[in-house]
Amino acid sequence: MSPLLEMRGITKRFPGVTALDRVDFELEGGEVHVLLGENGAGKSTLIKMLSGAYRPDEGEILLDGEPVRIASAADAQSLGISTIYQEFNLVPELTVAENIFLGRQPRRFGLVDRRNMRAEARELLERIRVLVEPDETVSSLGVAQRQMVEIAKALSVNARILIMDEPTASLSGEEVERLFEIVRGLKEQRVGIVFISHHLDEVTEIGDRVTVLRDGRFVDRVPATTDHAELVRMMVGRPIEDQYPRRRSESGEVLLEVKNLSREGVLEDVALSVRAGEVVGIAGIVGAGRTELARAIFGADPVDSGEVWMEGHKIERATPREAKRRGIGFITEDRQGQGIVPPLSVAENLGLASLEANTRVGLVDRRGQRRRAVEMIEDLAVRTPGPEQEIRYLSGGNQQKVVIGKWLLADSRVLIMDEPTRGVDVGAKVEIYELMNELTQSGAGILMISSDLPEVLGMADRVLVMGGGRIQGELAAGEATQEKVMALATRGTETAVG
Amino acid sequence: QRGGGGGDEGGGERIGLSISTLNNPFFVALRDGAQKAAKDEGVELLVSDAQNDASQQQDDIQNYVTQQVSAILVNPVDSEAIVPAIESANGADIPVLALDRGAEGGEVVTTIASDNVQGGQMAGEELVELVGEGGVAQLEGIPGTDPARDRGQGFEEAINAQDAVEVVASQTANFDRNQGLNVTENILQSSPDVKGIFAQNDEMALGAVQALDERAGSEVKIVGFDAVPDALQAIQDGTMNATIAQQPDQIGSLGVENAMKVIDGESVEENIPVEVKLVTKENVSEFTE
Amino acid sequence: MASLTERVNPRELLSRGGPLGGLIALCVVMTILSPYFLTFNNLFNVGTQIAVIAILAFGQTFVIVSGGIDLSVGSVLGLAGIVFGWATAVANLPLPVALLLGIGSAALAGLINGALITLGNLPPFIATLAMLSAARGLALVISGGVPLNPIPGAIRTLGSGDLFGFVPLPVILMIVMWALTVGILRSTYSGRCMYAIGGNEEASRLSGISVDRQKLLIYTLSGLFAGIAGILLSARLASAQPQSGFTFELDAIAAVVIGGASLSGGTGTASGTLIGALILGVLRNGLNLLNVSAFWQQVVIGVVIALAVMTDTLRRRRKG
Amino acid sequence: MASLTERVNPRELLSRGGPLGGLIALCVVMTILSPYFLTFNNLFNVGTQIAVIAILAFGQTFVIVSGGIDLSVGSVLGLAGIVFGWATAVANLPLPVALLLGIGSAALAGLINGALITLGNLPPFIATLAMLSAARGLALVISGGVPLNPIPGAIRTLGSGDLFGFVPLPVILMIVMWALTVGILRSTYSGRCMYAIGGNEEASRLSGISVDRQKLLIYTLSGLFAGIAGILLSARLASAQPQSGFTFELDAIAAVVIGGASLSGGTGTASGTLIGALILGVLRNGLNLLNVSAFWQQVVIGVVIALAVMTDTLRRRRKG
Ligand SMILES: Nc1ncnc2c1ncn2[C@@H]1O[C@H](COP(=O)(O)OP(=O)(O)OP(=O)(O)O)[C@@H](O)[C@H]1O
Ligand SMILES: Nc1ncnc2c1ncn2[C@@H]1O[C@H](COP(=O)(O)OP(=O)(O)OP(=O)(O)O)[C@@H](O)[C@H]1O
Ligand SMILES: [Mg+2]
Ligand SMILES: [Mg+2]
Repeated sequence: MSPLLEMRGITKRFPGVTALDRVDFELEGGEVHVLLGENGAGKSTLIKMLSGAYRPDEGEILLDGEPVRIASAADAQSLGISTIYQEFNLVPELTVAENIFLGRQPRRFGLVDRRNMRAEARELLERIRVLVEPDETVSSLGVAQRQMVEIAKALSVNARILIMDEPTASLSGEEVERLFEIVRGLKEQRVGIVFISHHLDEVTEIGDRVTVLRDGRFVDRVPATTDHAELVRMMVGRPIEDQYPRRRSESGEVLLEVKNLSREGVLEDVALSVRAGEVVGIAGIVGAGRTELARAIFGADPVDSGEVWMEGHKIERATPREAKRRGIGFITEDRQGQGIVPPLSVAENLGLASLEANTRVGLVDRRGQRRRAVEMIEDLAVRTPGPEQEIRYLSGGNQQKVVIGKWLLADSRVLIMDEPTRGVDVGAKVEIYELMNELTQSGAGILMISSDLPEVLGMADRVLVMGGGRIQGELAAGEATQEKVMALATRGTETAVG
Repeated sequence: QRGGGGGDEGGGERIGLSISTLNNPFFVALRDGAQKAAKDEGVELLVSDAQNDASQQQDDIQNYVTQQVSAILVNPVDSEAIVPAIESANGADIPVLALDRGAEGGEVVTTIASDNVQGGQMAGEELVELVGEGGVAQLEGIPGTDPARDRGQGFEEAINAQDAVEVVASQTANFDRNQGLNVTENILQSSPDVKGIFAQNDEMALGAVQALDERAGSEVKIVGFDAVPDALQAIQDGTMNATIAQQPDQIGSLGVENAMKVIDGESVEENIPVEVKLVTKENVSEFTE
Repeated sequence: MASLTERVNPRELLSRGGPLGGLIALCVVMTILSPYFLTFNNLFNVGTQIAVIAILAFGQTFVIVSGGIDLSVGSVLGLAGIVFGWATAVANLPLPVALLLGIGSAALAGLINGALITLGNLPPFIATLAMLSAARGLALVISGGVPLNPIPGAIRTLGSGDLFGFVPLPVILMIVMWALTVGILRSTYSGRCMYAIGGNEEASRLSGISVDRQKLLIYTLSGLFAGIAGILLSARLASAQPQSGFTFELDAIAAVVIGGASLSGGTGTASGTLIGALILGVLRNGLNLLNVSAFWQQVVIGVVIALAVMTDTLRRRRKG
Repeated sequence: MASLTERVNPRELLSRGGPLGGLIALCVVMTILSPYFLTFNNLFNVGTQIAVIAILAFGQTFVIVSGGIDLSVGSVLGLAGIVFGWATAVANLPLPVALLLGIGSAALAGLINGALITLGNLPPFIATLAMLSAARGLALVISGGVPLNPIPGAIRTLGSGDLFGFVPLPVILMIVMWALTVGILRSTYSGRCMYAIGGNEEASRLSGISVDRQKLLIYTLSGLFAGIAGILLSARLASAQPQSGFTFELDAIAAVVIGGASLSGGTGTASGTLIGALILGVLRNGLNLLNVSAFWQQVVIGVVIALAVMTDTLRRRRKG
């Protein structure tokens, strides 16, 4: 009997790039089939052929052995294919309920039946235990919650095939667990699931089979039980010994110092310091206020009280520009909304933070800007047809590399990284860690916010644990363990805000 | 019941005149004309100045209605906004006469205004006179507006009445000086040898003057319309050859005379055109004060 | 946010229906400054004067909520009037047919806008700018540049008559159209799609909404409303003017944006638009009553518009 | 894309500088239809006629690239002309002072727009709409509603004189302003910030760009350009008209958008804008040469604008 879904010889070209080159893929009902590959390998492009976002240049798609043509999202829906995209696809101005049922609102006498819609949404959200009100507008939600809403949206259609493109990237531990429960439930109902993630442990936990792509080509199809080293070798083409290659460098004088920073309902008397050569990790569950803290330090949000000192100077008028000039860099967690400038080229995006520094008498040193950008593209191995490519066309992970590169070019002496490796592949992660090493060795300091605990434990010299908008405790690299961190993190939750 | 009472030579009759504004010499002259005629006719003339305020004018007319005047002369601030006021007068069956500007609705016995058709014709004849023979161009006003239509019609009549001079180009410049300049420049490309230009208002004419600079008024004759100060100046300087002036005082007096006719139950024309005057270098001094 | 729950009770309005605060303040000032202002007569007068612009603006609201813009509404209004006038005054067609032709031609113009934007792949600004010019030209061609009348009495009553002897029919029509707009925006599938498309077109497409079809509908609606406004205007003037509607598009768009909608799409409400139109109307009426000189009027209008909207945005900002 | 390397050779233009294809097609058609079109004289003549709009549009390009819109440019142009006219004709101030006052007043108006948008937190559409009304009003108040002249001879030459006896000075000025705009957009810090802010304001802010300060500058620049255009216009008319510039904003914005810029910001080039202005200019000039009737002209203008831009967008789409 033929598999639920089969893709044969799929090829997709974009100007300057062949995203997919004769790729085969198949999916059985009740199976979780993992797509694995580096950033830019072609995973999202492949699944977008199924969701109706792109059409293949060559190759065919078969459902139950029958060739099908998926020309639009509507076609995909009618075929029972439901997708969670890597980039958020919610309408910020609309409510959670309406986003969930977008395009499929329940109707009575041809009119949208709000009450009914709200009820169904609440029921659904409770079933998957997401604590947001159906009437909240999405724009008021945080990344984590948005992700959960996306998941609810995808589940609201009873699909035969569910596609999840990096659904866990912006979730923290317990939420991932919740998601996996749901997935197991769906397997019971013989739903076929395509699962994309850069977390290999997730692959083993939830996956059945793994299809590996590299540079848009099919590499191999193996059982999910295959050991990580092997998977990595297939993905990257070379083995990776140490996943967290932290090289500690003796920490120097204090660079960044934050004194009793407070903001009504968000931050409570936060104090911390980052020394030269140090990586300070901040752990905590979603809603802990880590992003708010980062934004407050960088001057992006107003604070009620507190001081930020950089290299012995108090930052008076707290604005991002002042922070940048003092040598602070900020890699935001919301890449699409706050990281990249979509219509601009890769080179332009790389140059953004160093633009002012490379300006003499109002004129920008464009040649220099461009040269430095090209170098950075090589240093970070950004997959792009060229520096002129509009960044919106880069794969998620490669966009993230560009955002990091932007601050490297601004040679910041303290880097605040909010979820720096979110959506970044194993190979690139290691590259980023190596970068952190180089930075700290060259005397910079790093404040790393991450929901990926192993990452925090692996890379941080000190771990601050946040909860409920305050620092619940500090652990030295040696003593820090998952258990201790979670204990501290959850201690805050009863006082949690929002 | 009213109106029959014309027996005692109009004595005791009162006519209300609502003027759009008196900060403009044109309308001051209109009022003077009306008052003079009222004296001759021996009627009382009430005058109100709406100061270019449509709703003010509505109130003025409302007052006339409550005062039970025998007839209302209205020089609308806005031919649209005046309609309700006129209708309320109709309601009290007081006859309404429109001066200089028509009304878009309501029952108006007659509209007394400058004869733009005749003005266009005069301008045309003057241009033919000036040019003698050859091609001329016309600069049209905003398409679809009354003055544009009537002045254009008159001009064409004058041109069609003879065959020494023909219109080689007729384009709109929307009553605007800048467009008058641009369009004239363009016309000069396709017909470099135009002998004269008729502009449906002076603004466009002055634009043409700019386009032609030293050829203006000499090689290429220019006739405008409205007799605005800049144009009168241009005529004195000889860069424009003629323009058309209206006669507000006549509009005023004719207004009163016809109001009396209506009160006495006589019928009057639906439209009463008022003579316009040709301004040339010879008589320009009469118009500049 | 506005899209979420557009109720019509004042408190809601204050928070989402645009600068009601500004409008109230404006009215209070006018009442103090002029004895004529706060009279039934004058208020209905204002209502009658804004009716045409308000109806145009309701149609425009659909477009702006969906992230587009329709510059052609003024000309399309003129075209509808002329086609209607031609049908009654020249071709002597029965009234219903004439109405159908007038409003139909406007809707068709809107449909063409939509087609240029979806099939022709033109930016809305360009497509509707082209229509602005073309529709005006057609109105002139059809009418030969002359006003067409008489307009049938039945229609003239629509312009000048009133209900219960004191509520002007134009105001009634405006209120009906307002209710219709509220309904469409809040409760119809297409209405919801407008907010979705305006908020995130790609997400809407990926959620299975056929964006192109919706856009065709949206611009057709805008044309339709412009057509109705055109009939109303020629009813008030008792004549169809080839030039009528000139520069109305600016007033219509202004009403929508003053009403709290964002030109980047996704927000906007019918009530906000109505308030925007009222602010413009009250302002002009008031300045007439106070008989401010024509020159200063424009200065004041500018200043007041800025202030009125600021009351709104500043409050929003304070709310964080 | 456009923002990164705006070269000026035709192939580049074809791909980024807006609908050069449409312009060329238009010119070919005109050349076939009218023997007078393709003459040095007429081409310079077109150049002279678009100079004012083009300069306005260059200023508008800054605003639109940064994701805003400036409706006030037309009125501000008028204001600058009147202030200048008043300074020379009424106050008899020396020419340099008069120029400073005229252009300065326009720049100030722009600065106020910027302040309303940044500090006042108003949508650009509202802020500049308010200025549209206020600036026009001020021009009328200052001039008392009458044209102010004479304009000093030196300036009049700027309007009517030419270089080497055949290149009209307005064209020279336009080219200078074009070069200036190219330079600002391509090579200055603020220029690059315009693209960044238009592309993603929040990301720009979080990259250490002080968005507010840049916006102040952007709108001031737009005002400044409008001021220069105003002087040029009064130079051409040898008189300062309180009404001049009425509805120019539409032409200016149209030129920018026809030139390939998106009203949602982040894209647009000086050359594209120039092409946009040329399309409008050639179109009007050609219709005059062909002596098309006033009514049909508007229809044709609409159709051609749509076609011209379609050639561009369709080609882009074909390229995927
Ligand atoms: N619309 C597009 N235009 C041009 N190039 C594109 C487009 N979409 C994707 N690409 C290119 O296709 C390749 C594959 O992209 P894709 O998003 O599928 O990678 P991915 O496997 O999802 O990577 P990641 O793990 O970072 O999400 C990349 O090189 C990307 O630059
Ligand atoms: N429980 C919650 N209630 C309300 N908002 C929340 C909650 N959790 C997260 N958010 C929102 O999600 C965003 C990120 O979460 P926040 O910064 O508060 O904590 P965090 O630890 O940074 O979370 P994250 O792990 O997503 O970075 C913020 O904008 C916050 O408003
Ligand atoms: Mg991807
Ligand atoms: Mg966070």
